[in-house]
Amino acid sequence: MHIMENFLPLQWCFFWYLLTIPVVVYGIIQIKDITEKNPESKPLLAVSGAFIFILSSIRLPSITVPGSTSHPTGIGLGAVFFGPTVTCVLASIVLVFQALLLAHGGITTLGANIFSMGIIGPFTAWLTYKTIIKTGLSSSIAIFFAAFTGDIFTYITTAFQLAFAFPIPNFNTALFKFIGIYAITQIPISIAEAILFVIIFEHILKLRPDILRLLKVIGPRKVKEII
Amino acid sequence: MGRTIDDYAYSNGLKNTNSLFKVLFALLTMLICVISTSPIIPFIIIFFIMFLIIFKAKIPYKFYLKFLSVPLFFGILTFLFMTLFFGMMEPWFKINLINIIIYKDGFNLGILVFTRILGGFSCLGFLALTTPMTEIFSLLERFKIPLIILEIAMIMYRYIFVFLEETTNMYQSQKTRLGYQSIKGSFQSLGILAGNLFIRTWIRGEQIYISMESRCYNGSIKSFKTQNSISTKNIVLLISFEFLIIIGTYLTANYKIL
Amino acid sequence: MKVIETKDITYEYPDGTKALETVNFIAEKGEIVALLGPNGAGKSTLFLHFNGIIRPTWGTVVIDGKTVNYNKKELMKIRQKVGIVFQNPDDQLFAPTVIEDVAFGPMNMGLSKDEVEQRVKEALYRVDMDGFEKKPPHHLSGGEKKRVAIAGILAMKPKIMVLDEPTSGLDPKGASQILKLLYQLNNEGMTIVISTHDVDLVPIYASKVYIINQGKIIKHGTPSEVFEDVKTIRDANLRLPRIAHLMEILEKKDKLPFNKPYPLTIGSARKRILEEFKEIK
Amino acid sequence: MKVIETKDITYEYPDGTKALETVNFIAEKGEIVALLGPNGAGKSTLFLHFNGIIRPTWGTVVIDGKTVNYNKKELMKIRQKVGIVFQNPDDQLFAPTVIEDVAFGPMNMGLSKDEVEQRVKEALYRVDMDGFEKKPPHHLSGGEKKRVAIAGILAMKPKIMVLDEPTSGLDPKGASQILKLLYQLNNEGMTIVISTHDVDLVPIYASKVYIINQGKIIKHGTPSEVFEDVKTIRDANLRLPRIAHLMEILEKKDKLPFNKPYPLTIGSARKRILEEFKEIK
Ligand SMILES: Nc1ncnc2c1ncn2[C@@H]1O[C@H](COP(=O)(O)OP(=O)(O)OP(=O)(O)O)[C@@H](O)[C@H]1O
Ligand SMILES: Nc1ncnc2c1ncn2[C@@H]1O[C@H](COP(=O)(O)OP(=O)(O)OP(=O)(O)O)[C@@H](O)[C@H]1O
Ligand SMILES: [Mg+2]
Ligand SMILES: [Mg+2]
Repeated sequence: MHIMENFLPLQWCFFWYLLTIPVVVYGIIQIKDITEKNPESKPLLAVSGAFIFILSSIRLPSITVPGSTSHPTGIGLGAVFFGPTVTCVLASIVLVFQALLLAHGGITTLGANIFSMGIIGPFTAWLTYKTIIKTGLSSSIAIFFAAFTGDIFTYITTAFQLAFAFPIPNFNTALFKFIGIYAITQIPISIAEAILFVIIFEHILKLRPDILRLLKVIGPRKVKEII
Repeated sequence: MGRTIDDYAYSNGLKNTNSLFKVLFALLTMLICVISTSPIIPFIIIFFIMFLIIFKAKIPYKFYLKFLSVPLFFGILTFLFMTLFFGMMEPWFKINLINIIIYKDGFNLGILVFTRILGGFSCLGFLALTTPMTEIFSLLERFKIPLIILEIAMIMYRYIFVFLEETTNMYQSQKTRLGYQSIKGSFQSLGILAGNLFIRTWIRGEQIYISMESRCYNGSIKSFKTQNSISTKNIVLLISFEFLIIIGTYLTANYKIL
Repeated sequence: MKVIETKDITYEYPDGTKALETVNFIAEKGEIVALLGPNGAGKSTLFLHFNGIIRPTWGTVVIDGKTVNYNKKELMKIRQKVGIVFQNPDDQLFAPTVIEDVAFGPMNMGLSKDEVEQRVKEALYRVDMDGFEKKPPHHLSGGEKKRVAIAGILAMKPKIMVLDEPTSGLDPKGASQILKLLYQLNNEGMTIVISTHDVDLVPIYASKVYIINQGKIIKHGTPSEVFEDVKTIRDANLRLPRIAHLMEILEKKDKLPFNKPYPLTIGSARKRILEEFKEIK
Repeated sequence: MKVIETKDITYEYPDGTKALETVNFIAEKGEIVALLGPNGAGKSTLFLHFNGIIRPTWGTVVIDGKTVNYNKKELMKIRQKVGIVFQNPDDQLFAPTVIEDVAFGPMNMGLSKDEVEQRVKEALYRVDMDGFEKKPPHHLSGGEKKRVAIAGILAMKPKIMVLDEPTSGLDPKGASQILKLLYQLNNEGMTIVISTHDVDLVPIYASKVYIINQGKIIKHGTPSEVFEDVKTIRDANLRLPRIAHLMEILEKKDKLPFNKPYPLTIGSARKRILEEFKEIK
């Protein structure tokens, strides 16, 4: 859920920038490390970023809630595939491109958007995925809930960000109002997106399990089962 | 989708204007919009930029108006939302029928946020429509963005368009075979499309590496760019413009419509 | 009977590229029509009009005697009538196995499971790919992929099959297998429209040729009518078929009596040369 | 002088596919060598051996008289000597602008900025793409992309240029532009290796032809030597050039005196036909 250019007051723009920069910098250091050890990962990361961009600009079929500018973030899937830190950096670049190529989101609100979509979203998605996998449930179920919680937490974060910026009459009431609106529009979207991600995941699993294995998404036993 | 904005960026009337100048202009003006406490200056900026885009950059006005329709819609929604829910100080009038009180402060905030969004969006639009992405890469490099980010961003930019085309082809061939007919079918088709796209991106990534290696790639993409600097005339122009609107912001700081 | 007809269609892409300009194209029932043009001429864009994937900016498209009406239900019917095989088989084979891929269209038509199975089997048999049902498409060769892509359309039993550069990227054997298949399908009554820039193959198969350049149809007629106008052909970044080129040189430079219309295929060149030899003797 | 030589190389992909089997391939300095083979024959795999991207499972590769030693430094040198232009320009053009892409190779070679600039300019001029420096590749046509890809290799001034299907997907004009360029480069001393399955173009340009099928070199020699062995050619899913095919039919079916070696190009066919006509008279 992109917050539009200039929607937030200046101090909040700064605040979110300050909060995201350390995380992004940490991600950059990680990526630098990865690409120095495996130079071939550089183009792979870049094309994966392009994939996230495309996936984020595809509209979900049929359930377009009037007034909502939402569509799959693609970032949940990225988080499961590449881990949250790498995804955070890729998502940040994607958000810049979305601002400059599609006029989605913005530059002043970039910090806030990275925080919700590039940090909170991927981390929740990834944590959910790992937790569910540990309990021994199937990876498709894990993907479903990872995508769903990733989305929901992104929206909740956005609601918080808006309520901080416009605490009228007070923070709690404003938060309640924003979450109320999001609950109606975004829960169905999140479910739809989660279903879509399961289909995507299962498709990749059927066609090229070796890629998922390489990314350490699925264990060797699962690969044997498929082959 | 995306393609058109990018196309205009390479072929507009201001494409040869120094890109640092355009970026500074867009960003500073955007910041002034965001700090403005009255709707006057953002309002002026919206029209000033509209003038620049239609008459200087020669972007067809039809396209620009369509481009503005999204934030306009969103802005009006926000305006209504704030007017209806965010007021409390001075009741302005009351709609008895649905029992809603409109407050003056809510209305004022609504208008302010509305003009700020549209002003900011205009600045973003100016940047997006007049400055090619490739120019922005050179600027980012000059500002010492970590190289690895720039490298990934450059390759990503290039392949966004390659994949966009391939996605369109896949989508069209699915439609030919009656995909996307029902809701269930749409999910199935879209999931398969995205899954395939991912596999393709992966194969592409490996292929690009092979072709880069063939050209003596050794881990870092050394940049090759030519830089040009802003003319003094433009600097003066920029400073005086921004100065003018800052003063405007200061003078109109306490102005409220109601 | 006209099965595809475009009336003065013009198409502009959202970025303003005028890809087609007042194009009039007709395919009659039972014909093989070739659309010949250089890169970027607008061939693929025109094809996307034939089953309503793209809606013309101006002009109308008439399929099977009915003006296309761009609502969901009608489009569904039209896409069952007109099947398009896209240029790059990788763009249309998505499913994990050949059989699932070929079944994609029939399934979407809402046919019964038995019917789908029957059609898939038949389609794969037609393209000579039975036995490959369980293979994943990315393990197939270029020519095999192409044939599976054709099977995917065949299984929908369209009246008209439209193929965008069906032989590009294939080796000679693969290309001629595809063309033989198309020829057979045509013999059984299917109307076939092919786009290509391979001038050597066109005259062998087509009953009518359209030449498109920069979004405009600049010539149409039988192969020999079209290739008679050497200047137009060359101006459109195309060339004569090699056999015809040889004859042209023999006529113009060596003053041998091979005058226009030049033979376009090996078969007709053979006849002409034989005739000349006999006459001289 | 041999500039590329593979000695009994065999290559197996990690999944066990044997893509090459005891391949012996030689390119002499200043030649144009064509590697002709059907889809999946192993052409691209063989090419990747020429600059050390792939290391043979058995056998050795000798470049410019030196056995390739797979350490970083040597590989760097080899890649400056042997430039590969890949089949799909989208796999190769990765930079956001034409100029940055062409500069990529020279920059990696560690040349000075002036030198890089000079080379980029020259390379773009050679392929007739000057003026396109600032354009992003997604605004170029297929043929233009191909030429930029060639410029990217040219700018590295390799001794040997290896091109994987340089004309595939291009219209006749685009294809002949590329081939003319290669011919010129060859005249200036560059050794050129081309893979293709377009048998009609090969004989016009190549001084030596290798035929590869299922990972094995099954024939090599001058174009006329190779195409004399019609059976081998056809067994490898290839065919005779159309002109040669015409002559074959005239000889075998009509008993006209066009015996082997059949002329392969329009030029040589013209001569033969003229001779025969005169004799009869
Ligand atoms: N999505 C698009 N947006 C803008 N312009 C486009 C788009 N797709 C194609 N074009 C342009 O429209 C024109 C016609 O393109 P089209 O793909 O129909 O040509 P074609 O004859 O199929 O060429 P080829 O032989 O290369 O496949 C070209 O100038 C092309 O650049
Ligand atoms: N990465 C890979 N892993 C496994 N097998 C492969 C791989 N790449 C190619 N092959 C196989 O190796 C063989 C040779 O492939 P190659 O791409 O060299 O053929 P080619 O002659 O270039 O064909 P084309 O004309 O289609 O480009 C084929 O059977 C192919 O399926
Ligand atoms: Mg096309
Ligand atoms: Mg190949």
